[in-house]
This record gives sequence, C-alpha cells and structure tokens, in this order.
Amino acid sequence: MSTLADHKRRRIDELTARTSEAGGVSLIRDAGRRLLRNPTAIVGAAIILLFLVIAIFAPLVAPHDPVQRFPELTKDLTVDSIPGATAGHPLGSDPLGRDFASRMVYGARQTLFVGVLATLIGLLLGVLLGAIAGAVGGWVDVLIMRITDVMLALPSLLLAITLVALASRSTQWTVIIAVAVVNVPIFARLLRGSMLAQRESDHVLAARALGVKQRNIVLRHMLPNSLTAVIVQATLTFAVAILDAAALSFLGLGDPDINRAEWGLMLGVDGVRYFEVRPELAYFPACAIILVALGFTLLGESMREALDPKNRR
Amino acid sequence: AESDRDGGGKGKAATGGTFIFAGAGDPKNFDPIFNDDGESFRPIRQMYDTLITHKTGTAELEGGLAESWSNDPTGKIWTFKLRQGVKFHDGTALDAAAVCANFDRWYNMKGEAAQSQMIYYTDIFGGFAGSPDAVYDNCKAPDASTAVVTMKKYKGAFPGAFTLTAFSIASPTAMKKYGADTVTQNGDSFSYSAFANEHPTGTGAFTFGGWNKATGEITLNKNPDYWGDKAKVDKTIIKIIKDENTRKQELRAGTVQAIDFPAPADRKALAGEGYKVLDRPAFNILYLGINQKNPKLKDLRVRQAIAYALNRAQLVQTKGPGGSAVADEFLPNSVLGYAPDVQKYEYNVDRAKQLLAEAGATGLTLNFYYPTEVSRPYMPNPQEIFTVLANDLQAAGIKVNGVPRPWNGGFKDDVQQFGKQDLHILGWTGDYNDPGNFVGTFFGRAKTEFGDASMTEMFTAIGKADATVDPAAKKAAFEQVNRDLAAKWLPAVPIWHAPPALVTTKNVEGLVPSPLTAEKFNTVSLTK
Amino acid sequence: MVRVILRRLIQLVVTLIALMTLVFFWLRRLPGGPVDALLGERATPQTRELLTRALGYDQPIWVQYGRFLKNVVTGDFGNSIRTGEPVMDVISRSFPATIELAIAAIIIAIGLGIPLGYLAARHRGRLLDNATIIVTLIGISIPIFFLGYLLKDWLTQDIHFFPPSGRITTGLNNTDVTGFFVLDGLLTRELDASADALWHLVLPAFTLATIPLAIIIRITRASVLDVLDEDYIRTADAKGLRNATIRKRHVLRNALLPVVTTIGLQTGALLAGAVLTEKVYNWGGLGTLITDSISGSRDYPVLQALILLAAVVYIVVNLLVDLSYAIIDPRVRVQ
Amino acid sequence: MTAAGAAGPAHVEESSLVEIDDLKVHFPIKSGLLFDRTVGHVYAVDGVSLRIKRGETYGLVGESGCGKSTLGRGLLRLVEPTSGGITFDGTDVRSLKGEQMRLFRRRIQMVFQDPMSSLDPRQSVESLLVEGLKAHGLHKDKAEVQKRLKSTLDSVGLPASALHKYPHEFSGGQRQRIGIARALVLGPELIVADEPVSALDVSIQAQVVNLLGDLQDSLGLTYLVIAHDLAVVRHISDTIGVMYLGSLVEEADGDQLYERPLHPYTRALLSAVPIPDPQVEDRRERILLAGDLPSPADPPSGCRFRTRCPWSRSRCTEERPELRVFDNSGQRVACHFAEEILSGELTMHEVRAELVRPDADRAPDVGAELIQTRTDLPAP
Amino acid sequence: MPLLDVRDLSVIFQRKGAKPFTAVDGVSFCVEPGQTIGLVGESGCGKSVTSLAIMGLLPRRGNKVTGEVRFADTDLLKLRPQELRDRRGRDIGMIFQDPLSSLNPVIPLGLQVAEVLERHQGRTRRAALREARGLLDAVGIPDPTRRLKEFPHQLSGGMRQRALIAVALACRPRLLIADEPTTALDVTIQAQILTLLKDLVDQSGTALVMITHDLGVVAGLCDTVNVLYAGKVVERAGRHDLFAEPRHPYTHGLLQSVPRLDVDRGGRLHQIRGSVSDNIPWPEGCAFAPRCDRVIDDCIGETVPLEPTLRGGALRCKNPVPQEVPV
Ligand SMILES: Nc1ncnc2c1ncn2[C@@H]1O[C@H](COP(=O)(O)OP(=O)(O)OP(=O)(O)O)[C@@H](O)[C@H]1O
Ligand SMILES: Nc1ncnc2c1ncn2[C@@H]1O[C@H](COP(=O)(O)OP(=O)(O)OP(=O)(O)O)[C@@H](O)[C@H]1O
Ligand SMILES: [Mg+2]
Ligand SMILES: [Mg+2]
Repeated sequence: MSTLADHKRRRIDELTARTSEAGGVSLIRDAGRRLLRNPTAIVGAAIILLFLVIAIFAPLVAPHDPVQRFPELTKDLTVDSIPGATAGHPLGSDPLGRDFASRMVYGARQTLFVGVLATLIGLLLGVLLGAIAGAVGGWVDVLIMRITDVMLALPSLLLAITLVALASRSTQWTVIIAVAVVNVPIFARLLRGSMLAQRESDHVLAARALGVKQRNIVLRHMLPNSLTAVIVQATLTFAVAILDAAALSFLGLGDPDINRAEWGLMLGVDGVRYFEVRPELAYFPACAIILVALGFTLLGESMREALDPKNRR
Repeated sequence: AESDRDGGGKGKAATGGTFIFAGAGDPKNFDPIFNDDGESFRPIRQMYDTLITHKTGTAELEGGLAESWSNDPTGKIWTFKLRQGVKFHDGTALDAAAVCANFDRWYNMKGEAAQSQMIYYTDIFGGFAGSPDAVYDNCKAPDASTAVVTMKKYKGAFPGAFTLTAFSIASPTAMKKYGADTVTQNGDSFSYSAFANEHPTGTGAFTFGGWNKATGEITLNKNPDYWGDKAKVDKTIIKIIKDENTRKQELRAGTVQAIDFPAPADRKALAGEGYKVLDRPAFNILYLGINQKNPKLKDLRVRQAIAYALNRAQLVQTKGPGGSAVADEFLPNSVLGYAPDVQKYEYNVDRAKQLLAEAGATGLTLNFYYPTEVSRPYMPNPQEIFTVLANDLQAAGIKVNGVPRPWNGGFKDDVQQFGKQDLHILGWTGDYNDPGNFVGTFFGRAKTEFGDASMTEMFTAIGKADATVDPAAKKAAFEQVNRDLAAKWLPAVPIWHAPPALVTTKNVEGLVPSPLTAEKFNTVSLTK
Repeated sequence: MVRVILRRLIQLVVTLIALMTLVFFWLRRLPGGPVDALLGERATPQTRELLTRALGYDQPIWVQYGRFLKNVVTGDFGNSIRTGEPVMDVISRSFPATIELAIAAIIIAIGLGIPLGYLAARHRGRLLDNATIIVTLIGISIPIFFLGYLLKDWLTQDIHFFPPSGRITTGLNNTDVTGFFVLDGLLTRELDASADALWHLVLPAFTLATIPLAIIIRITRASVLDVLDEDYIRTADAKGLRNATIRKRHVLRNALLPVVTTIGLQTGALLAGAVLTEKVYNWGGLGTLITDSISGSRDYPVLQALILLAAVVYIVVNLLVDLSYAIIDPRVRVQ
Repeated sequence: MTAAGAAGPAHVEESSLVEIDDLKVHFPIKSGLLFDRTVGHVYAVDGVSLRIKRGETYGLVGESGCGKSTLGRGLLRLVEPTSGGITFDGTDVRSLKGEQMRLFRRRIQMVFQDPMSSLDPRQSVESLLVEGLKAHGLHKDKAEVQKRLKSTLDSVGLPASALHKYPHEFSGGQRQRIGIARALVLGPELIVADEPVSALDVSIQAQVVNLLGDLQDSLGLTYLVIAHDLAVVRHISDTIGVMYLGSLVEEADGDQLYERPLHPYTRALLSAVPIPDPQVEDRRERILLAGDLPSPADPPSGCRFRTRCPWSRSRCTEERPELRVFDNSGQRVACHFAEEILSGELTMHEVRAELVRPDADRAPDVGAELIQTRTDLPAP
Repeated sequence: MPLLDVRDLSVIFQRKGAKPFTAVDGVSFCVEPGQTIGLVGESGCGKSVTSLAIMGLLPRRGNKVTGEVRFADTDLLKLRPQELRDRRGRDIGMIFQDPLSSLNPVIPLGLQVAEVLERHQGRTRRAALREARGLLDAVGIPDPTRRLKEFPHQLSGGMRQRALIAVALACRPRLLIADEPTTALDVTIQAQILTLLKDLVDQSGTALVMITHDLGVVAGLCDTVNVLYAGKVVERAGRHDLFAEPRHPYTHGLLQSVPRLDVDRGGRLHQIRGSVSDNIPWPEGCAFAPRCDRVIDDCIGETVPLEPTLRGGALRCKNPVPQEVPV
C-alpha cells in the first residue's frame, strides 16, 4: 500500500515540477501540430502536395514533351475532330496534336507557378506597403491607405481585367502582375491593421519599455505577429489567383502563348472552344483547377482555425 | 407584347414570316459611306443598292441600280444607264441627279471628322475636293436615266469598286432632311446624323424597322415596292450575338434561323444534326508576312526556306475551316489575274535547311508577331495558327520568338506602322473582284509591313498592271505579277484561303452564300 | 451620421479623381489607341492623319487632359469608338441589364444562402452541415464561367429547358421603359414579356449567384455558430424563451450583421462575375460592354467611364451597406 | 520593505527616486471629413504630482478608467505626456531624446496586467529575456548572459529549463513570473507594475505578491504598483495614492489611509472593499456611491468627484480642489472639506445617480475606413 | 423542505478525440427559500458548469450530466426541454458574470426585460414594457422610461448588471442563481450591486445561489458557503464557521493568502504552491493533494469522501486543519 502511495507521490512530485521538462513548442509548431490533427488540413495539404510533386517532377511524370506535335496525333486531327486516347497518349490529343496528358502534367507546373508567383508578388508588395504604413504611421500611412483605397475602388477581377487591358503588351507576366496587384491592397491593409493593433499591444509596449530599438520592435514583434493573418489570407489567395488567371484566359486576356500548358489557359481557351468536339479538354483542366483551389482553400481555412488564439490552449 | 416570331414559315416556301439572322457584331451606323466593316454592311446591303452589283453567289459583276455601264478607252469616264422606275423608300425617284448627288456629297464632304470616317472613299477616290490626290472630278446627268461620272485619272479598281457597299446610293431628300453630313467629333469618337442612325433610306429590298440596342436586334421590313425580286419574308431581324458558341446554341434552340461565322469546330456537328452549312466560295487570303528590314531576310533563299519549311497542307487539314485550301497566290482563283502556273512551295524541311545553309543563315532567330483578341474569317484562331507555323519553322532550324499583341492594342501599330516584326501573320478579305484589291493593296507600294522600299521592280510591275485598262492585257500583266511574286520577290508566303461559312436551319431556303459575304436576304424564304 | 456620409462621399470623389487621372494618362501612353481602333485594317496613312488631327491627339497631353476633365465634369465621357454613340448612352443602356442580373443573383444568393447557412449551423457536424460545406467549397473553387458553360450546355442544349442566351426572346417586341425587362413587362402589362425575360434570367442569375451564395452560406453558418456561443443566447435560454423567439429575435438578428457586410463586399464579386456570366450568356450588360470595349476594339472612352462607374457603384454600395449596418446594429449608430 | 515611518516632508524630498510634477496625459479625440481634426480630449491623466522614495512601494488605486495605467505609461514615456515634469534620480526624463531615452529605459521597467498578452507568443522565454539585454548591448558574453538569465529565472522561482519554452506552455502565475523576470533582467531601479496580480487566481496572487516583496528585499527595488484591489495595494505599499478621474485625490501611508481616510471617495472605496470575515462584514457601514465614473472626455467641473459625492457643496462645482498636505502625517488630500467631513461637521446628503454614457467619446466611426479589406473568400 | 436540492451532480465533458473531463464531480448542496448559499472556488473549479447544469443550459451535446437537481419536488434533469423552458426565467432566474456580453446588443433593453414577462406571464407587449419600466426602476436604474428604448452599449457596466438583474427578477423567481455577478465591476459598483441583491433576497424571500471566487463577497452575503476545488465540494460550512475556522487546507490556504484590507500590512502572505491545473492524474484521491501542505498518504491513495462535520457542514479531507477551539 505504501509503495503504491510512494509511487503516486512521486508522480505528484513530477507533476509539480512539470516545468522542468526540457524543450518547448513554439506557437507555430503548436499550430502545426493542431493542423496535423485536422483532417481538413490534411486533405488540403495532401492535394497541394500531390500537385506540387507533379509540378516539380513534371518531366518525369509526363509521358511526352508538352509542346511537341505528334504526327500520329495530327494524322487524324481536324478542326472538328480531335483524336482521343491512343497507345502512348493516354488522354489523346489536344487541338494542335500535342499530347494532352503531358500538357495536363506540365499544367500543374505552370498553374502553380502563376498562382504562387502572383500571390507571392502581391504578398511581398502588400506586406511592404502595409509594414511601412503600420510602422511609420503619420502621413505616410495616410498616403498609402489612400493609394490602396484607389486600388480597392474596383472589385478584384475587374481591376485585373483593367490592368491587363491597360497593359501595352500581354505576356504571362501581365497576368501574374495583374493578379498580384489586385492582392496588394488586401495584404497591405490586413498587415497594417494588424500592425496597428500590435502597436498598442502589451508585448510591444513591453519591448519598448525594455528599450528595444524601434526597428527591432517592428521587425521582431509587430511584423511576425501580424504575418499570421497575412499568411492565412495568402493561402486563400492562391485559390483566387488561379481562378482569376483562368477567368482572364476565358476573356481572351490571358497568356497569349498557347504553347504554354496552363490549366486556366487550357480551360478558358481550348476547353471552351472545343467543348463539343472533345469535352475532356475542358473537364480535365477544370477538375484540376477545382481540386487545387479546393486544396488551398481547405488548407487556408484550417490554418485560420489553427492559428486562431481561441483554439489555443 | 405581340410576338413577331413564327408569324410566317407556315406553308411551303411560303412568303411572309420573320427571318432571324445572327450576326457577329454591332453595326456602326446605317450611312453606307461612313462604314467599312461587314457587320455594318450586312443591314446596309439589305436597305440599299449599289450601281453595280454581283451575281448572286459569285464575284461576277452584274447590273444593280445601273442596268448597264461603260467606260471610255482612257478609263476615266464612266457612263451608267440607270434602271427605270426605281424609288427610294421615302418615295424619291432614283434618277441620274440622285446618283450624282451621292457622288458630289462624298467628294465635297466637309470636316476632318467626317472625312476620316470615309475609309473606302479615301482609299478608292484618293481624297476630297481640293486634294491633289482626288480621283473624282464630276458627275453629269445628261438625262434622267444616264449618269456620267468623270475621273481625273484611271484607276484599276473600277468598275469593281462601284460594287462596294460603302458606295451605295442613298436618297438625297432623306439625306438632306436628316442632316446626313453632320458628323460631330466628341471626345475620342464621333456621332452621326439622324439619317445614319434612325432614317437610313435607300432603294433596297428591306426598309429600316429599327435598331433595339438593348437587345441587339435590327429589324428590317419588307419593301413591297422593291424594283427587283421582292423579299419573301415579311421581316428580317438581324440579331447580334458576338460569341460564336452562343450563336450556335441559339440556332439549336431555334431562336435564330441562320448564323454567320460558325466556329470551325462546330461545322461537322451542326451538319450532322441536319443544319445547312453553307460554305462561301473563298475570297480571302492569309499570309505570313516577311519583313526585309532584317538583312537576313533580304536574301530570297531565306524567304524560300521559310516557304518550304511550312507544312501548309497539314495546317489546312488540322486547323483550316471547312472548304479551306492551301494558297499558292495572294488572290483566290476566281479573281482576274490568277495564274495557274506559279512556283509552288511544297512542304520540304530538308530543302528549307539546305537553302538556309546556302544563305549562311543557320541559327536564325526571328521575331514572329501575331495578333490576339481577334478572330477574322481568314484567321479564326491566330494563336493556333501561329503556334503551328512557329512549330514548323523551329523544325527547320529557325528559332522563333513569338510576340503576341492585341489586335487593336498594338499589333497593327507594331506591324504596319513601326515594322517591328520579322515575321507576322495577317490577311485580307476581298472587297470586289479585282486583283489590285489583293496584290495591289499588299505589295503595290513601299510599306513598313514588308520593310523594303527598294523592291521598285515589284511596285512598278504592280502599278503598271493596275493601270492597264484593257481587261485581257490586265489579266496577263497580273498573271505575270503573281508568277514573279512567287518565284522572284516572295515578300510574303501565302498560307490559305479559308472561306467563312453560314449555317441555317432546315427550313431556310434561298440563302445563297456570297464569296464577298454580301448575302442579300430578299431571296430567303422559310418553309415549314 | 450625416458627417460620416459626407466624409465618405468626399473620399469617394477624391478616389475617383485619382482613378480618372491614372486611367487617362495610362491610356494615352498605350500603343494602338483610338486612332487605330477607329480605322480598321483598311486604314491609309491619310485617314490616319486626318483622324489624329480630328481627335486632337496632336495637342499636348495636358491640353487633352484639361479637355477631358472639363467634359467629365459636365458628365460627358465622349463617344464610344465602336459605336459612335455617347458613352453615357451606351452605358445607361447596359446598366439596367447588369443591375437586373445582379439583383436577381443577389436575391438567389440571399434567399438560399441565409436559410442554408442557418440550417447548416443548426445541424453542425451532421450530414446536412458537411454537405453544405463541401458544396460551398466547390462553389468557391469552380471557375464560374465554366460552371456557366456546363449549366448552359446541360440545360439549354442537352435538354431544351432554358433559353441559351440573351435577355428576351428575339423578335418579342417588348416595350422598353426602364430597361429592366422584367419590370417593364409588368409596367406595360405585357406579362408574357415579363415572364419571358424572367425565364431568360434564371440561368445567368444562378451562375452569377454561385460564389456569393457559397460565401453567404459560409458566413451565415459561421456567424450563427458564433452567435449561438454568445452569452446573450445563454441569457435568452435562461429566460426560458421559446426556441422560435430565440432563433428569430436573438440569433438571426445578430448573426445577420456580418452577413450584411458580406453582401456589400459581394457586390464587387458580382460586378466582376457579371463580366464572365454575361459573356457566357450573351447578356447585354456592363460586363459584355467591358469585354467588348477591351478585346478587339479597345474602346477607351467606354472603358474609362466603365471603370469609374464600377468604382462608384462599388463604393456607394459599400457605403450603403455600412449605413444599413448602422441601422441594424445600434452599436454603430451615431447620435 | 521598509516600514513606513512618519517622516516629514523635507525628508521625503531628499530620498525620492521619482518625482512627478503636474503630469498630464491627454489623448486627442480625432474626427474629421477628410483629414482628422482633434475635436476633444480624453483627460486620462490630468495633473498628477507625486514622489516615490527610493526603495519604497508606491501603490496607486482607483476605479477602472481613472487613468492609473496611463499614468504608469506616461512615467515611462510609453505614452508621451502632454505636459508636466518627470524626474528620475535627478534626471529630467522628459527632456531625454531618442537614443538617450532608449538607453535610459533600462532603469525603469514595467510588469503588465495580462501575463499572456504582454509576452510575445512567438518568442521563447530565453529570447524574451535576451531581447532586453541585446537592446542595451549586454549580450556580448554568452556565458555571462546564460548565468544572468539563470539567476534571474531563479530569483522569480522558475527552473532554468523554462528558458526553452514558450509562454503559452506556462500557467498564469508562471507567466507573470516570466514577465517579472523580463523586467528584472536589466537590473532596473524602478519597476512599474500595472495590475500585476489582478488577472491571477487568488492562490496564485499570493505567490506573485510575495515574489514582488522578496525581490524588493533582496534587490532594493522601488515599485510603483498599480491596482484596483485596495487590499492588495494596502498589503504591498508603503504609500498609497488614490486616483479618481485622472487626478490624485488622496495620498497617504497605507495604514494611515485605512485608519483615517480623508477624501470622500477614499472613504467610499474603503467601505466597499469586501473583507473575507463575516464578523467585520456584518458590522461595516457602507458608503454607497451613486452612479458611475464620469467620462474622462468630459469630466465634471470643479471637483471631479462632486457628481457622486454625498458631501458635495456648491464650492465643489466651481473650484477644483488642490492636492494639499493635510497635516504633518504627510497625508495629502484633494478635498475642500476634508476637515469638516472628518470632524463630522458636514453631513451626507443623497445623490441621484447621473446618466453616464460609456465611451460616448469614442463612438465607433463607420466612416473611419473607406472600405475594409476586401475578402473574396469568406472571413472566419 | 429545501427549495433546491442538488444531489450528487456530475458533469462529464466528452469530446470526440479528447479524454472525458469531469468538470463537476458529485456536487451536492441545498438551498432553502430566503437563504443565500455561496459556491466559491478558483477559476476552472466548476462553478459555472454547476450553475449551468442546474439550469439545463449546458451545450446539448458533448457532455453527460448525472445526479439529481430537485427543484420544489421536480427533478430538473429529468424534465423535457420544453418543460424546463417553462420554468427557466419563471421559477429560476439567473444572472451572469459579464453584463455586456450577456445582454443582446441589438435589442432595446426594454424588450429584453419585457420578453420574459411576455413569455411567462402572458403579458402583452405594452403591459410587459410598462412592467419592465417598474423593474428597471426597482433595480435602481435612473430614468427608466428612457432606458427602455436604449441599447446595452449605451449603459455603463453597473447599469447593465442592474438590467440583467431586472431580467432575472422579472417573474419574481423563487430561486436566483448569480454567477460571479460582480467580478467584472469596480468595487464601488460591486458594493452597489451586492447591496441590491441583498435587499432583494431580504425583501422577497428569494433563495440565492451566489457563485464567486471572492471570499470577501461570500463573507458578507451568504448563509452557507460551499468551497469547490476541481469540481468537488471540499468544504461546506456556515459562513461564520467557515471564515473563523476553515478546516480544509485549501480553504484555509485561500483565506490566508488573500491580503486583507483591515489588517496592517504584514510580511509575506501565506501561499499555496503550484496552480489549479496541478491535478493528480487518477480519479481517486484528493485533487488538492499536489498542492497541499498537509498531504498524507491517505490523501492520494483512496477516494476521499465528503463527510458531515459536527458544526453542520461537510468536509472532504483526510487531514484537516485542526480546530483551534473545539466545538
Ligand atoms: N491610447 C489611448 N487613446 C485614447 N484614450 C485612451 C488611450 N489609453 C487610455 N485612454 C483612456 O484614458 C482613460 C484612462 O485609461 P487607463 O487605461 O489609464 O485607465 P486605468 O485606470 O488603467 O483603467 P483600468 O483599471 O481599466 O486599467 C480611459 O478612459 C481610457 O479610455
Ligand atoms: N463546454 C465545455 N466543454 C468542455 N469543457 C468545459 C466546458 N465548459 C467548461 N468546461 C471546463 O470545465 C471546467 C469548469 O469550468 P467552469 O466554467 O465551471 O469554471 P468556473 O469555476 O466557472 O471558472 P471561472 O471562475 O473562470 O468562471 C473548466 O476546466 C472548463 O475548462
Ligand atoms: Mg489599466
Ligand atoms: Mg465561471
């Protein structure tokens, strides 16, 4: 009996000395752990990971060169009939006699490239503007906010359309930039708002009381803590960026180089044009886009949940 | 609302009913002289007539408002014998005075605003009163049925150019009443008179019934007093549907009876479903322009290599709309001066490579400009055509740097004004049956598009051929021009002739496709 | 309150002036431009020159800008390059079409979204909830032009159930009063026209409503869940109130507050979505006008006015939403 | 802790570490059509003078919103005072500029109310502590730093292993210890503790209070402790200042204050604090104040307390009472009638509660932002 | 017969993927009409959950409530939801801690008071509002006519709490449960509210369950005090007994660790080591053991029952603080 009691007592002592256990988890790792327990996040991440792998290893995954035209495919190709699956070409031909399967695979690369780059550029510029506004304040803040006002005066896709329409030349970069610019004010405002809130927060006050240099306060306290919201938004923005790019293609304002295998382009241009001839040309890229967008949305939503202090314990 | 639809179409090939035709774009206005595009000309053609016209379904000339015409040996004086008893829609009689009023109106048009809008007039007639380039001199009416038009110089474009819808004859009374000549400039654009917008008055088989811009419907009513074959339907509605896919769907839904410019991809399906696919005889050309500003391209062998490198037969097979054919010359074979025996460039990559090697132009890199945001009858999908052509060139060892430009947002500027390109694709739909309208337009003078002002031999040859008055001589001259274009000059590579099609429902009879896309709807009837 | 409105209106004007100036100068430095757009492929150097002078493009840019400003202030945005009509005419013709479509879409989005979101929240974690979440996620992820295409293909081609495009059957002579076809039909007692227009409206409106619908469902769901967690709901329960009373009086009113803001923000999505939807359904509204004025012709006067109009609509709607928010939520009411 | 003696005023001046002289902190209320104009002020701190002796604990009490925190922050110049003087150990703090001020901060540190929000959730305890050292160039010698960190943690009763953990892994009391350690690590002379225990459980509260006391004893620290719990303040303070609506209404040695509250507000406050002893509770007379604290944006004229004061007279409306030394005990009070009330000459009258608009000065402005962020996807 | 008799009430939270968590563990107490009993304890000890369980206000899913809650002969836990609704607000009123969040921000105050009357007493809106006016007046809200139309955010904290009390009292319930009604308030306001509650209980004979973590509040108000720790009642006693002679080490420790206004500042406070979250990881045994100075092996070895004490209370301790003066 007493041994049992001893044992229990030891456990109690251990408990009381709990803080002495080595190692600690940071907030981010903690959130990460919570993410890993969330099936939604897993599904989202899995989808994205899958497509990322495909994108990165596209040359290994794809059966063929995505821009090469194959005689065996062009042989039977006319405007009103596009050959379907044959040996060596599992998904058949695209309207120009190229291997559709390979184009789908390379499409992952291009599409993620456009989405990711557009988001990142938007993020970078937005964060820069927002951080300056939030950190400097005063008339700089007012100026930056008025600039974002002007940008926000148009709904996002409309702004992107306008930008592409106003671009003197259109390339893949026009689309990327247009989609990126749309997000700049969103990120900027998000970051600024969050930074302003941080500025009043106790831990920033504490850092100031410690005599930490203003620059370090901004860089080490205000910015990192404000970035969470921005990162969550960024994850969600990937989805929107990919959809916006597809919409631009559909409107005929997308990347004019149809050699580039990009799902939005494949759907918005060929998919719609040859829908009756070969609906797969639309269904495959559409499903791919939906899946990727879904993946990012799922991940973003669960990240938002995971990072929500309400759920932390 | 009373529905005008399917009022007719009952009974066999009956008269009456409403014929709904889906056009592809908005017209600008209905004053012929201020227009230059097919979508505006479509309704105008139904409401107006020209002095000379084409035989239905062909590009051959035939009397229109003028029963016959003749010219003097210098080709400067044109005499028109007018049809008797023709009346404009407002009741004004068509006589020589009315014809001359039209010619004088054009020549004496005031104001840069108005003048700048008369594209065809400036092109054909050179200029306006006071301009040294002006071609027109005067118009006399010796009697009510004879109009004599005198030119300052001969132009090969005539008499074909008299068929241009832009030169339709309008009622002088109506034009005066509705202030046809007032074109006011407003901001970046122009507004036109009431004549052009609300009261177009011609002699055509249909009268103007209204343009509902909100729904994009132009209503044309049967002209019961038409001088020629009276319209079989009571009413024609031109419904503007810009999206080719939607046009097709509306056709299937039965809400329109005919559509223009079906997507090439849809032809087969529609034909299979029992719709009538009407191919127009080809009257256009798509070419690959070569800019000789690039010294490498000044070498004929390089240009020939490019021609050999292109697998045009395959392009026609895979991307050509139905009825399209490889082009060996810059004009369709129905046009005067087509030479059956020009040098042909069959697809031959080895020959291309060899020629390039001979010219010392291996490892050539070329900027290939192509338009985006546009679809033309001769070029339904420029991006695809570019991709295929570029692919062919790459295969022959020519590196291609594709430069896409929006059609109106830089392509035409860069290509035609600044000549930034090495290669480009462009084309043309003929306006009237004349070789000058094709070859002359492209290569008749130095143009930045092709970058070489020193090809004087070519310019003179074409100029001479164009100035030949005698038809036979003219034919021979142009045949030689075409031979030389292919063998000696090769300023561009002709790609294909791709006729645009029309599709109608089964119950539409009598719609005859015209090579010039100049269909008149008075022949149309609806059966049930 | 009045001050707030005033403040916002002033900001609106400032934003618009900035936007206008930006657009003006940007447009002027673009290649192509109106001269080329006006003259088709048949342009000759003469006509080109004639036109440049006629349009005043040979004058210094600030003179042009001054003229432009003067015109704009007098409500004159010039004429459309494509059609030659005054821009305001073109726009005011297309405006009702888009508004009609947008209103129909927002009615669908709200009418379905709020009840569905509410039901999902009430059935949290159960089948209905999960199904709604999945459907909304897909709704958000699907390119809406593609959805439009599919709907159109299935419902107008495979089965001829809905009309494939347009706002009203061709040849149906409806009287145009307000430009809102459904309304016009009612006003002029042309009920068949009204019904026909309504029938045409179904598919496009539904397509356009997809994203707002999905978002409204999600927001409503989240917001109801939040509200259900609120202390005052517990208080209401502690009062022994009937379920229906709690739902109506306490849950919904509070839960709808964020939904109202969302609806405001969604007008932006609607304007953008209209561009795609209208293209798919050949709906002659602002969206079509935008695409038309960009591709092919670069109709800058129209484009310029459209951008401003979109900005005005967007900002004003958001202002209205804020104001309505102030009306619903006493906390932001300012005495 | 030194027991508070009945030292004379002259003596006080000699040994005072901090002197605050007529300090005012006014927050502008901004509003405007296009550009913000100042349309009024929140008089958060409105003329406070006090001295804190070296090595003593000065306790500041008052109702929520009366400006205690603002005073503390103003003292550290974390909010810039509107006017008034701050002297710290002979240095005129308000005249310090930029870098000078930054380096000076080392000597005054702060402990915050909410131990969670005042610790950056992203930083481990180590980096939280090192940050201050870095800011003052004290992080050069690695071993030295480690030693310093360990000893600091030790002094607040945390094991060295805590260094590698993150704030959210600690319990409330432990977090507060981290907060205190962060303040201590720089070796400050004055610690301003803003409600250091009010977010803590009763049983934890005692631990932290004791810790503060221990540290003062061992390190000779001076404290300015801000709290609304009079019992806590009384327990740890040598001198107590009572604040009401931006100004000090009474100041005295803790026992003195309890024995002989002079200001009506102090009396009411003392009578309102519940005491965990039924016998005392049953016997207590309560002075119940009517209504609530008026808005600091629109303070009453004259005596700030007059609207709730059961002894107020017409003079109170016109004349704002100075904080004056009451007698040679050093007790100071800002009331015209302190003597009369004390002697019972003046009797209480009933006070009707007045309408107080909470935050009437800061009604949310829907127009503040033209358009909020546009979310194409739903916000949570 | 007691008005409210809580017997062996347990609440177990059971979430998917988480260990079941016993928030309230066999709590029993009873309240007579006109009596005030206190539930005291630190944060997280289960006070609120107890009160919510009594009211049937716990979330519908994810928890298991066992035991009995007899309210004037009926077991509230066995009532159908609808029957419970009929009683809530009429027989039992409840006041919550945070008056701002407990009032609906978008509904005028008047309606929030009146709707209880409409619901339970069948008043018309007009009559209910008139009565609500009287209620607001009774709880000491100045200018009640105007306040009827105002919204919670337009009131100060004290006024909001009064309004909440008015809501709870509207139907003159026989039992009032107040869950930390003054914690969010300043002391001067707290004094106002406490006085108000006291007067109400004294005048109307309403029974009051006072939940608080502030021992001072209990000392002035309650007849009987239950001290909770980790979901269990660890000590119950009349307030005089409890404060004079706390028997449980926890109670004792708590009382010692609060600084007292009426006591000259001493040296150190007594402190309880550790924190509330230090719980023994097995169900039997005293939850306080890890923090207890008087812990003996029995405390952690076996279940510690709540045993009646001589002075009429109850105690759950194997090694209680010795009584100084034997009773
Ligand atoms: N940055 C600020 N801008 C505007 N007003 C402020 C600001 N900080 C504080 N105030 C106002 O100043 C007054 C005093 O605030 P302060 O935080 O000093 O009170 P406090 O006594 O510390 O209250 P609490 O006990 O609630 O912490 C309050 O009315 C508050 O609203
Ligand atoms: N819905 C719930 N689901 C799971 N656990 C809960 C739930 N509600 C409360 N708890 C847990 O039950 C325990 C008791 O909570 P309770 O709210 O009763 O504490 P309390 O004594 O009222 O504390 P406080 O003083 O902080 O209000 C806590 O550990 C809490 O985390
Ligand atoms: Mg404070
Ligand atoms: Mg609680």
